[in-house]
Amino acid sequence: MMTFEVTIYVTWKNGVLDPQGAAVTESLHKLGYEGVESVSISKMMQVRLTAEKEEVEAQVTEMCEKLLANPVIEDYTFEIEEVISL
Amino acid sequence: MMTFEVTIYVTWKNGVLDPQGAAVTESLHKLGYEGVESVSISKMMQVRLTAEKEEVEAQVTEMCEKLLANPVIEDYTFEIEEVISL
Amino acid sequence: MQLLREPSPEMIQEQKLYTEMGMTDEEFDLVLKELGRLPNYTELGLFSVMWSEHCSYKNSKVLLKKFPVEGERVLQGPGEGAGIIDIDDEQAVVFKIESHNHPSAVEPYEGAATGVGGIIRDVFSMGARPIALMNSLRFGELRNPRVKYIFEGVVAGIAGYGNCIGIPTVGGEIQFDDCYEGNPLVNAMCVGLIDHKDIQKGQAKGIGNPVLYVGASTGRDGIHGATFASEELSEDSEAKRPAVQVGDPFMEKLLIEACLVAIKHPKLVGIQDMGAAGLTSSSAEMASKAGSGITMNLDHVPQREKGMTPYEMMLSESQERMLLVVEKGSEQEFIDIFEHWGLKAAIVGEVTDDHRLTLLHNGETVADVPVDALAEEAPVYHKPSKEPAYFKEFQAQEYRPKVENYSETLKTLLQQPTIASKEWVYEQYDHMVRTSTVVAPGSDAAVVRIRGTKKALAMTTDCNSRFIYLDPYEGGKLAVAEAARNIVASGAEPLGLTDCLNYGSPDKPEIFWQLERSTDGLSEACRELGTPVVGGNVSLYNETSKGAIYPTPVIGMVGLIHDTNHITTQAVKQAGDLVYFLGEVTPAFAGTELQKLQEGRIFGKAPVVDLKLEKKRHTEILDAIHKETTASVHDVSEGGFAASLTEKLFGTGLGAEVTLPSEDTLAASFSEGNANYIITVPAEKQEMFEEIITEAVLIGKVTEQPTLRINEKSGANLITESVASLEELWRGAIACAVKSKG
Amino acid sequence: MKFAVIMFPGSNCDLDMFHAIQDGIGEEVSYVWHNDTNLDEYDGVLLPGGFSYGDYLRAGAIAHFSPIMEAVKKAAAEGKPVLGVCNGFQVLLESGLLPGAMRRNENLHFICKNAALQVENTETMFTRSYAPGQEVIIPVAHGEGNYYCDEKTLAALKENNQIAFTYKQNQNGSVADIAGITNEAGNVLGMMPHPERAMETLLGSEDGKKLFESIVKEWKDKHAITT
Ligand SMILES: Nc1ncnc2c1ncn2[C@@H]1O[C@H](COP(=O)(O)OP(=O)(O)O)[C@@H](O)[C@H]1O
Ligand SMILES: [Mg+2]
Repeated sequence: MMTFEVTIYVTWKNGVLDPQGAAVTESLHKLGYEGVESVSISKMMQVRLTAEKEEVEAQVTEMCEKLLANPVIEDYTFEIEEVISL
Repeated sequence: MMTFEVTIYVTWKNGVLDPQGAAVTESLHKLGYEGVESVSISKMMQVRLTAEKEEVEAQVTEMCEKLLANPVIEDYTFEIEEVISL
Repeated sequence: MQLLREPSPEMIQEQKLYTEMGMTDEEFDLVLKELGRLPNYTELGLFSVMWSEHCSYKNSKVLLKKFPVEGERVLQGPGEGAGIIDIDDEQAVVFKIESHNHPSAVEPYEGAATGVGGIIRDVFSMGARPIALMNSLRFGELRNPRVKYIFEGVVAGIAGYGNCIGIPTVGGEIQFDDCYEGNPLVNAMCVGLIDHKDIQKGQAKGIGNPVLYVGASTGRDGIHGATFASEELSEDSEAKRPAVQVGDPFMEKLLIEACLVAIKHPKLVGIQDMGAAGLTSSSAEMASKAGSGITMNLDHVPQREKGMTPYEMMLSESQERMLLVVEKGSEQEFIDIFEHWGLKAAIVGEVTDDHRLTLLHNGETVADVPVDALAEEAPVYHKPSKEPAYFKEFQAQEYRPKVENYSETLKTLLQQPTIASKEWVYEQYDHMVRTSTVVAPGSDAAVVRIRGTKKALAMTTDCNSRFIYLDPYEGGKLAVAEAARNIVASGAEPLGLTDCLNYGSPDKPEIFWQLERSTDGLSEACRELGTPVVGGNVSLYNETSKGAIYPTPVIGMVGLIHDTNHITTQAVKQAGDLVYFLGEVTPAFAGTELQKLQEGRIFGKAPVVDLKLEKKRHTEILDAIHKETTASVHDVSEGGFAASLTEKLFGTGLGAEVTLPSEDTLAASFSEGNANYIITVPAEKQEMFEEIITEAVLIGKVTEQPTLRINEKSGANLITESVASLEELWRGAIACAVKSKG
Repeated sequence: MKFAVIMFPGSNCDLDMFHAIQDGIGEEVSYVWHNDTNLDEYDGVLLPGGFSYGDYLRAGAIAHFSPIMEAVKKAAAEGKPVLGVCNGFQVLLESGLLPGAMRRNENLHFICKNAALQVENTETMFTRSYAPGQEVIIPVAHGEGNYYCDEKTLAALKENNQIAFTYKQNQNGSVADIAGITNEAGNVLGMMPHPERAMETLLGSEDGKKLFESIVKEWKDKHAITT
């Protein structure tokens, strides 16, 4: 068993309008940042977990599919890092 | 003027309560992922903007301070990438 | 570890480190006397928060003593989490208002949200089911981008917490004025319902009884929040990160449900929320009130972060926590109740007979102080008071605005954010959940029915701080009178009130004078109108480098409606109804919206309230309502008669044609501050109504055609406007101001 | 007819739903805690509004793993009426009992007000007491009611007559003004507006009553035939 630090990015699926991104773009324009073309706001999750090395990836994929992302509107990607304990 | 793709990460300052992370951790435990020690959920923003190269960094910092993050409870970091138009 | 990080008692004394915690030399000497030795760092922390203005009321106690706190129906006056007033049938209403001004200035969303969370805990810790939320807000002018940011954040925060927890936010009030620019006011009020037999007290009785900690775990957030609330806002307030907490309304929802179950358990001895000064104030106060002591082992306190020191744990203001004392042997039964709701409960200590708060950590005694010294023996100050120069000047000034175009003036007034529709705000509040909100935001007082009875409660928050600034005494009277007018207009008998005293720094004699004079006015009005003060809150040091806010004693008043058939709203009901004016037309323009508009500032002599007349009006209006002779009642407030009459038409699809009741057209249209009402009466009730309110003057009719027509006394037409176009201006003003650039 | 009102941690319209049934239409009703696993004794299942699990992550996402949800799915499969209002609708979407997903309202604000709805389909067991094309006033109160589905799904919803209610004025950005949809079989309805808040004229509208009456009527008709 080892400990991992997993970073999961949950982003909007192509074609799904992100209302928050749209609103933030507008606010930035109002503040005078006219160079801003678009803003898309998504979630970043940092998960610390202990598991067998061979199983981490499968486990994280499963968590994403089941709970962390909604496949109707969201995509996900992740990075796994091993935590070296001292 | 050039176009940039900026990725901004807005995370909770140390010690600030993250009830969302706590709720998700507990839910993952209930789903049987007992190896999960902690989950912290933060925001990732992808901003596409056109600006003078020398000014991007200052502009993004300003946007973060003014609108995208609240320095009282949040920290932010960002990465800037140039968009090479074809 | 912790010894390395914390200064020794000797260092504290030599380097006067207590001043960094907001303590004076004299106060430190008092601590020495109480303890008979030097305090360690943790002990000093306990004293500094408990003796802060926020917890000890050291600067305001002398003023609060003046309030009438008793009445036939009062079951619990000031001194507990919230006041309680009897509403018959073994039921009672529980309510309190509290400020969260300074946190909201630096983190508007969480500041406002946790303010709501805190006041809800005060109410359910009394054993009551919270049934409604109200608020009172003050901001700078909406043209300033920082103000907009704070305004939007505060509203979203109030909505975010209240909506999630499922308590309807049924009303409130908002005013905009430059003096609040850097120091907004966020006062939240909660109203609850209780059966007499369930009333709880925050007491730690019964030697050997266990002390239970329930709810969220303790983190390093909000340390010194109480002292933060008792200081002026400065540039580096924003750097004080830990003073702002993040709320978890979901946790609080579970906490309410679990606590309301626990409260029915016969073995519950006492319960109190952990508000300002967290574990310190809840434990010290519970012990002090019961004449007992408490020993706590801090190792058992649920902790969110590693390596927390006793100082940090005791001063943390993490939200959503409660302290319970239960009968020995029953602890598991309580733990089970909380576990059912997914909450943790931990036994952290026990009740002792030594009148001391003793804290253990890692096997050592880290604090040992007398509870009464913390809770009751805080120093009390009577600060010097001095009449400010402006007051004398104002008393001598006569002011009369010039109005050429009445229609244009009316339109401009309707678009002032203070008068304009607050729909943009209250649409964000779930004001309907619990399906008992009969009168939603938008009328004079909100009305919530009591399911299973014919009764309903009316509630309002009010304070026109401009009048209080001009003349704290008269303005103070007016604040109470105005709240009562709103309650009465909704068909309710005023029961009592809670107040939140928001002022600048009491260290300035001119500000202390404002406090003194206005609390005199408030007290006088409470006495005359029969509305005792059953609780409240004080927020001082509301200042920035630009100066103090207007003195703003917000009144939260509750009234009882015996029969839901008597619920009355401000909106006109049907064409053909008669329009009556009740009141006096006297030119009173100092402190009006019109003065602010024309002069850019307010000055002059404030209107004077005749409390005897005020009371008489209340009785008559209630009589007329109870005899079912009225269709709508509205008091004349900001914007004067013209604006108030127009408001009565909005949303109804109807119009009105009236003739002003006085030759002084200007005063009849726009003066403010008098005990004036506009009442509509169905034609067939005319005779009955006129018998009850003999002074009411018939001034016109509600019309099918949606047009507002106001004629001068001479008969000449003064204003003719389509109601729809006025309504559009009024409805859109705030959204428009928020969206506009800059 | 006997209804179950499911309570998740954080549900807050459970009380309103309960009274809508008990006082509004005078049928039997009980609360069922999310940790329970059996709904066999009930004829209809109601998922109330609120903020289950604080709406953390996504509204309804965590609640759909509650033990009771298996029983809800079973009830749905057996053809019992299952109604999810507001957060209940979000739970039904997350659990896959209804197609699509919710996003935050277009203006990012929570919206609470009376809304005019169009009854699009009066053939369902939830809407049969309404007149075809009837306009009704039912309050909305949500921050995440911006319904989304892809074009294919939308076409299928239309094709199968699954759109039960639409907004007369779009409140939140929802695709095709959708306020409420049913499953293909027609016995699961999810809607953002709150019919349980529209049961009494004292509170402004009783247009929600017919929805609950429809359910009971359908059940009584069926019951009369089978027994
Ligand atoms: N302005 C006031 N008017 C009347 N009572 C007040 C006022 N301010 C505070 N009180 C009363 O003093 C007591 C202590 O208040 P507070 O410290 O806010 O209590 P807590 O924080 O425990 O809720 C309460 O009973 C409160 O009602
Ligand atoms: Mg309190």
